[in-house]
Amino acid sequence: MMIASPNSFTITHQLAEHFYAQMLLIRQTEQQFLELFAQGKLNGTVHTCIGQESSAVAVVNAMDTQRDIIFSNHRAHGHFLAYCGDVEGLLAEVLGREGAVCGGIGGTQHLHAGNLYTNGIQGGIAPCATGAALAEKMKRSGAITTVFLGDGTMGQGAVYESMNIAALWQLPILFVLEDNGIAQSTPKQQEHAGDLSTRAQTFGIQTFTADSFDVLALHQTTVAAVGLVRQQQCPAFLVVNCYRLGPHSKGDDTRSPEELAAVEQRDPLRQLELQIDPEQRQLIQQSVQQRIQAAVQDVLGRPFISREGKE
Amino acid sequence: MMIASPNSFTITHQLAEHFYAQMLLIRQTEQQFLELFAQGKLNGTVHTCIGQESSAVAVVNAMDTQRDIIFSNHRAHGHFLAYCGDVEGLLAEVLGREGAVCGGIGGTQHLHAGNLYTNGIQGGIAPCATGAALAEKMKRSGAITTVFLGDGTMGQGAVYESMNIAALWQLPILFVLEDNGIAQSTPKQQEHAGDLSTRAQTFGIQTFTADSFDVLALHQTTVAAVGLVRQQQCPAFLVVNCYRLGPHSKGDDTRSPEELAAVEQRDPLRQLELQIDPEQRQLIQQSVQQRIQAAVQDVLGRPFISREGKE
Amino acid sequence: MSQQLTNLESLRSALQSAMADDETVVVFGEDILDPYGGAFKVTKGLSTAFPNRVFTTPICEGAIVGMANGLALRGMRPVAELMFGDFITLAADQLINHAAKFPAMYNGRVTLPLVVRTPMGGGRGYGPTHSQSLERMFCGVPHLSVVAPTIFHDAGKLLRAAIASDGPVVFIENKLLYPLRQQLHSTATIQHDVLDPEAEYPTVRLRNFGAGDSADVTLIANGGVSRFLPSLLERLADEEIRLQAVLPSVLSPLPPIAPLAAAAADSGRVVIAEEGIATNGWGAELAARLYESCMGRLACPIVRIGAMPTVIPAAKHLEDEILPSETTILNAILKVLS
Amino acid sequence: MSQQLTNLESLRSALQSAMADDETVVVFGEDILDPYGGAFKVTKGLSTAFPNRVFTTPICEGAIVGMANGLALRGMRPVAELMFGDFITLAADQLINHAAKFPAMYNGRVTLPLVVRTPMGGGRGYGPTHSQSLERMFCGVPHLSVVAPTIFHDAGKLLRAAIASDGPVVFIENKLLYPLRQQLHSTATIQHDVLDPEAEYPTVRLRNFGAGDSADVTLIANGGVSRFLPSLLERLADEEIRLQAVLPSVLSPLPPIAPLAAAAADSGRVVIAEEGIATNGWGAELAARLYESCMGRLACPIVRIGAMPTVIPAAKHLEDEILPSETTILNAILKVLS
Ligand SMILES: Cc1ncc(C[n+]2csc(CCOP(=O)(O)OP(=O)(O)O)c2C)c(N)n1
Ligand SMILES: Cc1ncc(C[n+]2csc(CCOP(=O)(O)OP(=O)(O)O)c2C)c(N)n1
Ligand SMILES: [Mg+2]
Ligand SMILES: [Mg+2]
Repeated sequence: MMIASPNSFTITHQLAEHFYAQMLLIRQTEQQFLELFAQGKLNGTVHTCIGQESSAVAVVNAMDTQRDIIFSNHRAHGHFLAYCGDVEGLLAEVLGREGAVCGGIGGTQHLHAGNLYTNGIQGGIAPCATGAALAEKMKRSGAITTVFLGDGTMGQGAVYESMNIAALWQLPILFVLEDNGIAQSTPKQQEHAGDLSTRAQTFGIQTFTADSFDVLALHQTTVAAVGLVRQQQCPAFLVVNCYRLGPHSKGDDTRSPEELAAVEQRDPLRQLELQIDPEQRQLIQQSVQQRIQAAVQDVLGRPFISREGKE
Repeated sequence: MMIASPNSFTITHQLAEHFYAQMLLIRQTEQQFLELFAQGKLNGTVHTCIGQESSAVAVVNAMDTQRDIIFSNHRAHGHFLAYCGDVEGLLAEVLGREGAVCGGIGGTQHLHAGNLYTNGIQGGIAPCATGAALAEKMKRSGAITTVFLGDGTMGQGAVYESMNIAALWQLPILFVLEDNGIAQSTPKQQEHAGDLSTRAQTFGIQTFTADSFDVLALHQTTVAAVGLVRQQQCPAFLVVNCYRLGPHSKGDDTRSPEELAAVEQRDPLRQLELQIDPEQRQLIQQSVQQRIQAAVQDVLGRPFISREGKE
Repeated sequence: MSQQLTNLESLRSALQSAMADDETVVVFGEDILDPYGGAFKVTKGLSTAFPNRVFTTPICEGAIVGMANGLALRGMRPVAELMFGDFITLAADQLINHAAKFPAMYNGRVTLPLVVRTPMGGGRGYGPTHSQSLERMFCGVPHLSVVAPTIFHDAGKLLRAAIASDGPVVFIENKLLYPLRQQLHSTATIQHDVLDPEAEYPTVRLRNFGAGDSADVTLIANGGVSRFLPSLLERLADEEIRLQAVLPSVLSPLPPIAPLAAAAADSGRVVIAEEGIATNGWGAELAARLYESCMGRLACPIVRIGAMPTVIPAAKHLEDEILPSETTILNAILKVLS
Repeated sequence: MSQQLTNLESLRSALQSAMADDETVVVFGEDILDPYGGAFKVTKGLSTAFPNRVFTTPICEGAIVGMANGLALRGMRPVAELMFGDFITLAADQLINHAAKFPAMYNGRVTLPLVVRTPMGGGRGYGPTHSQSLERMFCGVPHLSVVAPTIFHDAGKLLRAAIASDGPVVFIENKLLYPLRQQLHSTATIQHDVLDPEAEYPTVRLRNFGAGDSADVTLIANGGVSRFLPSLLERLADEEIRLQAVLPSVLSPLPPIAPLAAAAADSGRVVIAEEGIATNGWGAELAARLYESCMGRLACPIVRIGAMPTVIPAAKHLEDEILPSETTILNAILKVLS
């Protein structure tokens, strides 16, 4: 919508900067996670979306974050930060400190803020999101629901059960497939027969595809998809071709150096950087860096969260 | 294969009679079940395939019953009888008498004989059949696996998980969709978005469609599908449009009289009857009737099966 | 006293009134639209009365409960029906890793008012995959309740309580109880009272003897096996055996143990009966807790009665041998008395 | 004595040898191909050694076990890996309504030699959906076995036994045991013996005292909590508390109760420990059976130890409060002694 407005040039410009700031925030927050992990300050696991930030930013910014709903998965930091920007709450969550968005219970894979819900069971969120879309349709809230799925997750039957229902009942839900071509260690070709971007066709669900390399174009495609879902009160399927620059979680990358070098070339953040006025860019970089440093310092200074008062 | 042989006319003729005999056997056996049920001699439930016998007969006769494998569901009497013809074993099973194929434990929905396996959980047999197909491929037995699914069952995610794997690994499995347009009480349009016959396309699985009204044509289509599966060692999807003339199980039909009258017009058995020489027809009818009457008498005379010796 | 409702009527009218009272209540399931009204007819009439809030679904038990989870997260009060309790295995992930997880793992910042209703139990010759009592799988799952009426409970009231609850509830309906009339009052022989009338899911006590006496035997039972009790209580009264039957309506988490333990200790002889398999069943936890609480006050080991640990045969006469009956419970009672 | 293998090495070499010995053994799971070799690396090396019999699957736990069922029905011996035990909920239907049903409902005319291996347990900060011990859901399912090695069992041998078995087995591997060395022999302090050396899935007994004496306390435990035992046995030996630990390797069906009851009665004081939630857990059935068998021979109630009945938090320090530890077991031991 913004894109199509009269001053589209300036606005595109502003949008690019806005996106850049968000993507950088996500990137650097996740890099902090990896660092904190290396320092032994963070336990468990983190699945970073390094390289895929543009998908989070393009999609979430096409939504109406005041009312719309997001379901996401194990790789949700980007969606979370694009949605609410709460770096401190997220940091506190993964570090188990006071102020954690889910009291340190959920941790990286089980996040909740506002209308955003994530879970660590691949595929299980698809029917939940479908139900949420039905709820909003029944309430006539005008809200739509977006659910983020990975290419590997398209192996789960729950996804097809959900698509069938969403199409049958014409529910306002956007299925977003973040297709990074890999699931943990397994390339897409070893997980799937046929072309994933055709998976929604049999249900009569309209499909949009775009590449995360160009965040602005992706955003534009998403705006169209979201518009369809909201106006027609029907499902849509958005396939985002994207690139996982880092390991699945931590240090478990078995891809060849050549493969890694190839995906490295597809970093949407570096690509977007080129489009931002250098002065602006530096300002943004400084501000993001300060924000994150302050957040880390703040959160690391907080006491560990306690279970007191919990049953 | 038979169809394409030199004396195709006579052989088609013989085939028609053979099919007619099998279809009639299935029809009358199931009618016996309903009668025995009405007489209170049969407990529980029976799902008859009355009107759909041609699907069982056409498909099973296209298989190599010496080695091929069948998985089926709640509506399996037709598949069972076309496969092994064991009227007595089946009768004994549903009546709980000595000689029951599954010791009276399985009952109508849980049958096993030779390489045929049925279960009463909709969708659950799809991955089992996929595994069986893999087993035979690994053993290089040349056997293919056929799995019968209903239109309603296409709502289950397990079906899509299975199709994906079958196509990914190129397994010799024929998914047969017996599309009678209804699931228990619910018409297909209230269960499914889009066109069911396109459901396998996204996996790159070749799809065949035919109507059960013409058993010979359906058989021919199945022979082609089976040939593909066996020769190419790959999955195929066969959509059989068919008509459930009776209730879902017993007396639970809520379809309108008009609807019932319309499906009544699509009885493949009556249709086939017209193609059989009247004299031959009478001979077949008599022999089937005698067979079933003798079987019923035999089985009703047997003692109830006992649990002795079972843990 | 007016004629009591059947279990089925009670449940059906509870759904009706719940939908009438609260427009966030939505109902889902396979084949539940009129005129069919569901395989067991509990939802009959609902779709006519509330056409926009009753949904017949495709056959996909996982997604049925998953959708209900999404609705519940977004402020609705979904009531999902699984046609047969045996199919709850297909919804296990949505119940355990979603419904029971969301509120707790989001640190209490969401509620999840979900009811999954489903008929369990055998006795109808439906065979191995349509006759089980699988509620035991969900007993002990934290943040999930398992509720099961007996014929001595107001089933509809329990269902209303489940719908009003802010957490997920698996609501077990025994198939053979549907047509039976609820017995909510005392009769000439049977004293009916409620141990904890204020509880969300109360525990009923039945006695075939006067208030002053103490029991010879305590039977703790749930759900479907309650249908044997009217006859059993009468029969034992004739033989002057004082039986008290304690019937919790919530199977998990167990109701407070003290009143159950008091009842157990009162007689010192205890039988636990359920229709599901007793091994690792509902009664295993109950027995362990009773032993803990009644140390030294039990005259003999608790006898647990349930289905034999095998599949449930389709043939009726074989099925009868596998499932608990009035006779197996009676024999257990006689055993603890001897 | 040669250095013992780690649990992981033992399991891995068992898979290797099972595949080498029997070409009907096939292995499935997510991400199990080399060089990755599976999330927990148990299958590492297998796909290199047996490229045609090791399959990496799409993400679809239901179909993984379903396929395995089909393979097993057709004469293969599938070993399926579920990446995390928490995902076994997605395979519940295939395990309960298919694997455990086929042989019995077909009246014994098919076998179903299936093994589903999966790592359970917490302690790694993986959070609510990657840390549970859900084996309790499958305990008591007829015709299904649940097997779980401790560090005092030869894990690989147990796995070979499971693979050799003609019925379905859920094989539980505790994540924290993987890197630990198996302790299959006695040490200066710890007497290690096997109660039933001939059993398919034997029960180990550990004692921190000499053969002539009887125990002060009997601890019956399984799987992951076994890692606390070396230290606990030593510590109690120092305090001159005679502890005997009895460790079944088959959780369901329970091994014969007599030897366990004898051990329990020997000390009269019993603690049961498991990593899963104790309520309705493995220990509930075990406790109920022990009470039945040891009527009048227990000095005090059995104490059951397990995870607290809530979700398992991601934050390590919170997780530590929820899961059983050496301290909670020690405290339980001290409690039954007091
Ligand atoms: C039901 C389930 N199975 C397996 C896993 C383990 N797992 C976590 S992420 C992942 C790969 C997911 O791949 P994809 O969907 O492509 O998402 P990506 O990681 O590439 O973002 C797997 C197998 C899980 N979390 N849930
Ligand atoms: C998992 C599961 N859900 C529901 C049922 C109950 N049920 C039995 S048959 C049936 C309808 C099946 O319809 P369809 O697949 O079209 O087969 P048809 O009965 O028409 O042959 C239903 C809902 C079941 N047996 N299993
Ligand atoms: Mg991926
Ligand atoms: Mg149908």
